[in-house]
Amino acid sequence: MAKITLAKGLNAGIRKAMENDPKVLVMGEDVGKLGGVFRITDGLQKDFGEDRVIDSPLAESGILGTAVGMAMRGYRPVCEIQFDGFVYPAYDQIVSQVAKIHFRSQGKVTMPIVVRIPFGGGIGAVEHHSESPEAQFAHTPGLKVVACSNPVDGYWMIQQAIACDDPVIFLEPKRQYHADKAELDESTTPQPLFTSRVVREGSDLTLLAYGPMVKTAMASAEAAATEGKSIEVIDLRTLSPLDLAPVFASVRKTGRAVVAHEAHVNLGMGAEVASRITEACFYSLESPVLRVGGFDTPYPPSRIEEQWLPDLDRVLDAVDRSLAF
Amino acid sequence: MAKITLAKGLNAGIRKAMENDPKVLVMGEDVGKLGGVFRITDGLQKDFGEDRVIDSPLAESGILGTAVGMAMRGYRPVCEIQFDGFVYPAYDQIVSQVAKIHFRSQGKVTMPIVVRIPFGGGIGAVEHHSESPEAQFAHTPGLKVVACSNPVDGYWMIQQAIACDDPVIFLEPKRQYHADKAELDESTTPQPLFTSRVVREGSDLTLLAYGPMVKTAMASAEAAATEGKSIEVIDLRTLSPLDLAPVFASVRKTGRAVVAHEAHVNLGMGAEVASRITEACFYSLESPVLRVGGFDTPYPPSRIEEQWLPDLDRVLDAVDRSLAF
Amino acid sequence: MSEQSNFGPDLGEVFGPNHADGGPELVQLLTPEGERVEHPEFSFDLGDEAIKGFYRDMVLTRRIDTEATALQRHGELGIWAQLLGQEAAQIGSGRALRTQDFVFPTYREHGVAWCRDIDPLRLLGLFRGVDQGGWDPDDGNFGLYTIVIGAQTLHATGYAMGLQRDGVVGTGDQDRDAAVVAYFGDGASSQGDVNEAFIFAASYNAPVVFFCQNNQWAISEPIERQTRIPLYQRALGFGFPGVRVDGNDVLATYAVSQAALQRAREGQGPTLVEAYTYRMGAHTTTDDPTRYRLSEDLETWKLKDPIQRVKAYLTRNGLVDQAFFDEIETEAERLGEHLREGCRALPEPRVLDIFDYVYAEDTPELAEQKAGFAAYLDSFETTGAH
Amino acid sequence: MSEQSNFGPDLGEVFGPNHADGGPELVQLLTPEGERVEHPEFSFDLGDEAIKGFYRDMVLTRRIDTEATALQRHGELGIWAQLLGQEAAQIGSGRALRTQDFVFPTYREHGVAWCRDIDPLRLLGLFRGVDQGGWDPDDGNFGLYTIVIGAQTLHATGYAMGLQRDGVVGTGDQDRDAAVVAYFGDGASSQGDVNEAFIFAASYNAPVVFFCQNNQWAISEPIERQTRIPLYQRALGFGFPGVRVDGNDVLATYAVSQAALQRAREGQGPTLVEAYTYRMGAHTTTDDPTRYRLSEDLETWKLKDPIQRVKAYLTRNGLVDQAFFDEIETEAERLGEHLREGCRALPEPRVLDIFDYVYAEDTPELAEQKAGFAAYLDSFETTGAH
Ligand SMILES: Cc1ncc(C[n+]2csc(CCOP(=O)(O)OP(=O)(O)O)c2C)c(N)n1
Ligand SMILES: Cc1ncc(C[n+]2csc(CCOP(=O)(O)OP(=O)(O)O)c2C)c(N)n1
Ligand SMILES: [Mg+2]
Ligand SMILES: [Mg+2]
Repeated sequence: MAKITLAKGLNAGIRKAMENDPKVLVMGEDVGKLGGVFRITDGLQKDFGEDRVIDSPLAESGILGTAVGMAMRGYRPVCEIQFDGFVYPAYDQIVSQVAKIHFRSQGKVTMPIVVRIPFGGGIGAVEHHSESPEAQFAHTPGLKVVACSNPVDGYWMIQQAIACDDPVIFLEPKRQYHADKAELDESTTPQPLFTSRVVREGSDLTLLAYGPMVKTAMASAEAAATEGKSIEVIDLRTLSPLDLAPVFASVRKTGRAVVAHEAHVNLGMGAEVASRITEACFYSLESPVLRVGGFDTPYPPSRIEEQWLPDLDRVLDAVDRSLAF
Repeated sequence: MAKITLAKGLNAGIRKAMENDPKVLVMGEDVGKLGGVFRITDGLQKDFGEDRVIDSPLAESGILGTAVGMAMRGYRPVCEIQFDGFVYPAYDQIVSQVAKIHFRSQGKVTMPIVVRIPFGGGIGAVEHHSESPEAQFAHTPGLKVVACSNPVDGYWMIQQAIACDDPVIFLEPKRQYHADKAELDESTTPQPLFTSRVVREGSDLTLLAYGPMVKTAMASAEAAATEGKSIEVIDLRTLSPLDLAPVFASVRKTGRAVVAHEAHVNLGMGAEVASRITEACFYSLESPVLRVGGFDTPYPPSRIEEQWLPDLDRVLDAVDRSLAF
Repeated sequence: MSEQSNFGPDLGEVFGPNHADGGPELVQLLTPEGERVEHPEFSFDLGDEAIKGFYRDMVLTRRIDTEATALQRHGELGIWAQLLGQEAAQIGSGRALRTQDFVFPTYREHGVAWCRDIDPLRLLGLFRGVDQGGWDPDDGNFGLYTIVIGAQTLHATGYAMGLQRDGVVGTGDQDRDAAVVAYFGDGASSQGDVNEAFIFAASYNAPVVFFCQNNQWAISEPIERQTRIPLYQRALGFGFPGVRVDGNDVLATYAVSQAALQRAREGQGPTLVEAYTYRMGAHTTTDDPTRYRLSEDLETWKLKDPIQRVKAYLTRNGLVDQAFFDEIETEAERLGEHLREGCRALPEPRVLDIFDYVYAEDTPELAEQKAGFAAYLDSFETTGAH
Repeated sequence: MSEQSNFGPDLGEVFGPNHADGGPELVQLLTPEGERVEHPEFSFDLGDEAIKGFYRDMVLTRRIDTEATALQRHGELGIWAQLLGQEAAQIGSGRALRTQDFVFPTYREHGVAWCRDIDPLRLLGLFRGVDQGGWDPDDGNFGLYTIVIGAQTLHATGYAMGLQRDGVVGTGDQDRDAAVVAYFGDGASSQGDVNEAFIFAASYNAPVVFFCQNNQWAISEPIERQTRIPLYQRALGFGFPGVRVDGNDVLATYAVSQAALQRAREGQGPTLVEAYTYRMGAHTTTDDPTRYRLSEDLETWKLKDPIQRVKAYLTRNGLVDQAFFDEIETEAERLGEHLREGCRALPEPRVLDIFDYVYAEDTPELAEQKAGFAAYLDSFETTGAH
């Protein structure tokens, strides 16, 4: 069993998918010789050739638009968007074409496209390099949206996303790429892609997170434990569809919930999750579901990003407010 | 006092703004001689010339991108997007430029741009002509988002939006354009733009709507009244910022709320409104805030759009479920 | 204040006061009077039987169009995008296709659909509002109508890149080598997507023909708003050939399309074909062109009618007799009937079905939403609630 | 499996094995050896004093670049986008500007900023992460750095349309007539936005110069991925002139920019200028070019260094003495010091301030959010909570 980073897990997962299915292609800016600016596609062009690992002209709409045509021809394109903030030039192709062609054709045409997006902040970058665009995609029927939070999930989830016959927006917490390592046991059976997971059990409050915030959530739960508060942490993993049965079960047990994400709170995933929890667990709730997230300002200059991003203290503050409600 | 349609109200409002301020420009596809496919800019090019009412090449990113430059030069462009579904090619310019330039420049540069979008369904149109994209814009800090619901509001709100120094996404319920007429009394002082309004008082439940759904909400309240249910209806009018103080006051009184919109329920405005109501009025709520909206499918073929769209019955169903909770 | 802009070139000057002739660059093989002419680069290499077939195709295509327009007037269709005047551009290019070629249409390619053996009834579904494209793109290699202007040009380029990867380009096997055609309009040429499609196609030398029907109008905007030079020259900026063909001349359109497709199939890359034509009808049945264009223009273009010139050629040269025309007329009548009856009989969509079309792999969430809605609908039937 | 694509032209062939000379189209007025040459269309109409000034500009610009690079290495900047090798392209075009002209830069136009009298310290803010552009665009008519590739070309076009409406184009008044320059890279030329900017500019005949620094690379992708013909020819497809200038030749870049700007100011519309140059450094300080390009190329280009050739010209012709160079060196030292000291002293942003930058007209919602956050921050100071 090897210890791998998230970057390596994703790289190995894409490689596996390409080995298993000659129809899998990788497309994007600088994904070839350079292996992507984060090296997620490192070595793939060398081994699979320029026709399967395609450096594209600098045009995101072009990447997604040509991916649609390749998908219609039977290919399974895995498109890399270099940074979250650069997905917007491709937004039209994603929401009006990729998301709708299966529906438009009454199921005759499938769109097995994966859009890989390194997302979130905390890497000291300039503007447009730290966005969290997930809510906009989750609001779009026809797309599926997932976010991985650790190396092992990265390895399995990217393979499952590529195998999925629907378009998947695949969010990768970029600041975790080269951070923590984890043991990968390839002999285990991975959890299905569109499911959430309880990553820490607890009884006082349910803390929900995904992507980069899972680590923060775990640290918060640990810190709270030292104060005698027992927090259950759930990694949502799938944002569309949501898998909330485990969440409802948890909230019925704890009576309280906090949702955390880096995205702006206003109209963020937390709004949907909170609404559904409230609808499903109204009589179990002892306090309103609280949300912690990025403020409703554009992402700030990097010297203050750590203050802007929800951190352990802000999560704990919400936890305390919920418990004290 | 004249009786006007929404289309006429908007037309007159834009005309007024152009008369009052020579920096106001109109831009878009077919806004000139044709007066727009909905005739909202009818007659303006004839009276203000081709330099102030600009037929643009067929490129929405180009329209918004050039509007940014004109705004930097001191103009106040009013951009028409022909139909809701065609705003997406301009999405990048809107969310990464229009929304962020004031922030990027630490307030040195203002972006007084209005993006007029005929939105919503119910006109028997083909794909992409019946979308409700508001949540995506409301999720974007730096933008303001409003929706008018009647001719008189249309007249005043468009002028207020043009006068606003921030970018405003201005949503017009296209199926109301040529529907009901209303008296316009120009001598009245208009309500401020970024405020909601109680449009019918009631005591049993608070019903929230905006744009095309206000009419449905009013009809629902009337129907409910015949069954002895007293429903307070609030026209949200502003979606970002939200003006929820009147909503909270209402819910504290009624104890129940339903939010209705045509947009998909998942991650729609209803999610945010429900979450905030629950946070603010937790102990007043006798049932969870319920949401009625478009299903989480792409907009369907028009022969079934009336079944897909939330109508009086679906709203009343939610009202009943809330009251019976 | 003046209606004329103070800036920019006088666009009339750029194109000349009447540019209905398409200029000297125009490839023409059959004059409006029905006379065949030679062109140094392009020639029509099929016989008169083929021309008769084209004539039939064009007449029947026009019948589809007029029937659909009538159906819209009778409230059977919500809207219809007319092709009147563009029959030659569509039949000429459509008949140049081989079975293995693939087509990405806009919303107006009814004539190309005809060449791909799509039952015209299927085209009506979108405009009637019963579906959003009622055929399988893999039957007839004809993609669904695309409404977002220009989007399909990138799909076409991607599909062409797929053909390259499948090894069906430049093998020399005529039954195997394939190409893609992307149809788009003059207005569409301004969209970023179309220009990106040019860039990708050039960069990868993809086997795609960009077939632009320059019908002079994008709703109310004249071609001069989109370009100040002849549109076919756009290709020069991207490094592949562009050619302007008389889009009302079915022989020339066939010849030029055939050459461009052959280049693509052989692995020589993309070509831009500008079919110079005119939108004789309204943009759609909801449009009112009298608001923005002069009726004289229409009169000029009527003299260039794509069907009349073939008829003139056929009769003048004694290639057909009255029976030929009668037969086609009978066929057109049958087609009209087929459309009128078939349209009303098109199955209504069922609202519960649409939940099944969102994803290839169902989600529990949507299944629940569907079940909830089904129960809600049932409640009316059982209780007549509300 | 092979790394070479099976499709598409051999791009090496298209451009020749070594296209570092830019081809016959290249406008050059000063050779790499420092000899002045004539060009039939463009000439340098300033004297040697101006050339000395350019030399100084270029040396100081390079110093800004090397200082900033060093500051990044020392952890004072998060990242830096180097302009090494592009000094002549930037100074030549920057010095051709008049006060009233307006500039829309990318993120690499440090030399142009220099010409617009922007304190180079202000450029560091973005890269240090203390702001997102620390100058007022209306001081110096120099827009903020734009990171989304190509977006600013549309802004430039819109601004130019504003100039038309303000009546400051083509009046004949040299101090009044204004133009706009949009800077962008070779990679950017593939973005839809850039092509739409060409279309709008052509359609309205807007006074904008599209100034493309073709530095041969878009991060790891060579120019051949973006175009298969010389990039300046892109303009031909849109109906306005394109010209390729030796971007390492400050005299030629000045002359061509000046001519293009003058055309724009006079109301003759847009021009595309392709400054043919080379990115001698990495894409940014976080990039590692050894992964994707050969060091030989770099060596070839070093022989064409934009500063060396002016130095050669000045010394060979005895136009300057050692004092001239010494003085500039002293100035450069002072500039370096200014940057080193100033950078560390740049005021840190305050997180509560950003709430005030979101809107011109504050919202109660955001005011509440700010107040809540302020109270939260206060709670640490007062209670040291958590
Ligand atoms: C992105 C987008 N913007 C706007 C529209 C609305 N619209 C539909 S057709 C049309 C004009 C298209 O003109 P052209 O490309 O010349 O094609 P034609 O209709 O003449 O065949 C417009 C603006 C659209 N469908 N998509
Ligand atoms: C829309 C968008 N996509 C991707 C990026 C990431 N990116 C930053 S610079 C760059 C390459 C730009 O190349 P070029 O236009 O040639 O300019 P240069 O950096 O060489 O000056 C890329 C892909 C971006 N900034 N914006
Ligand atoms: Mg047209
Ligand atoms: Mg470059």
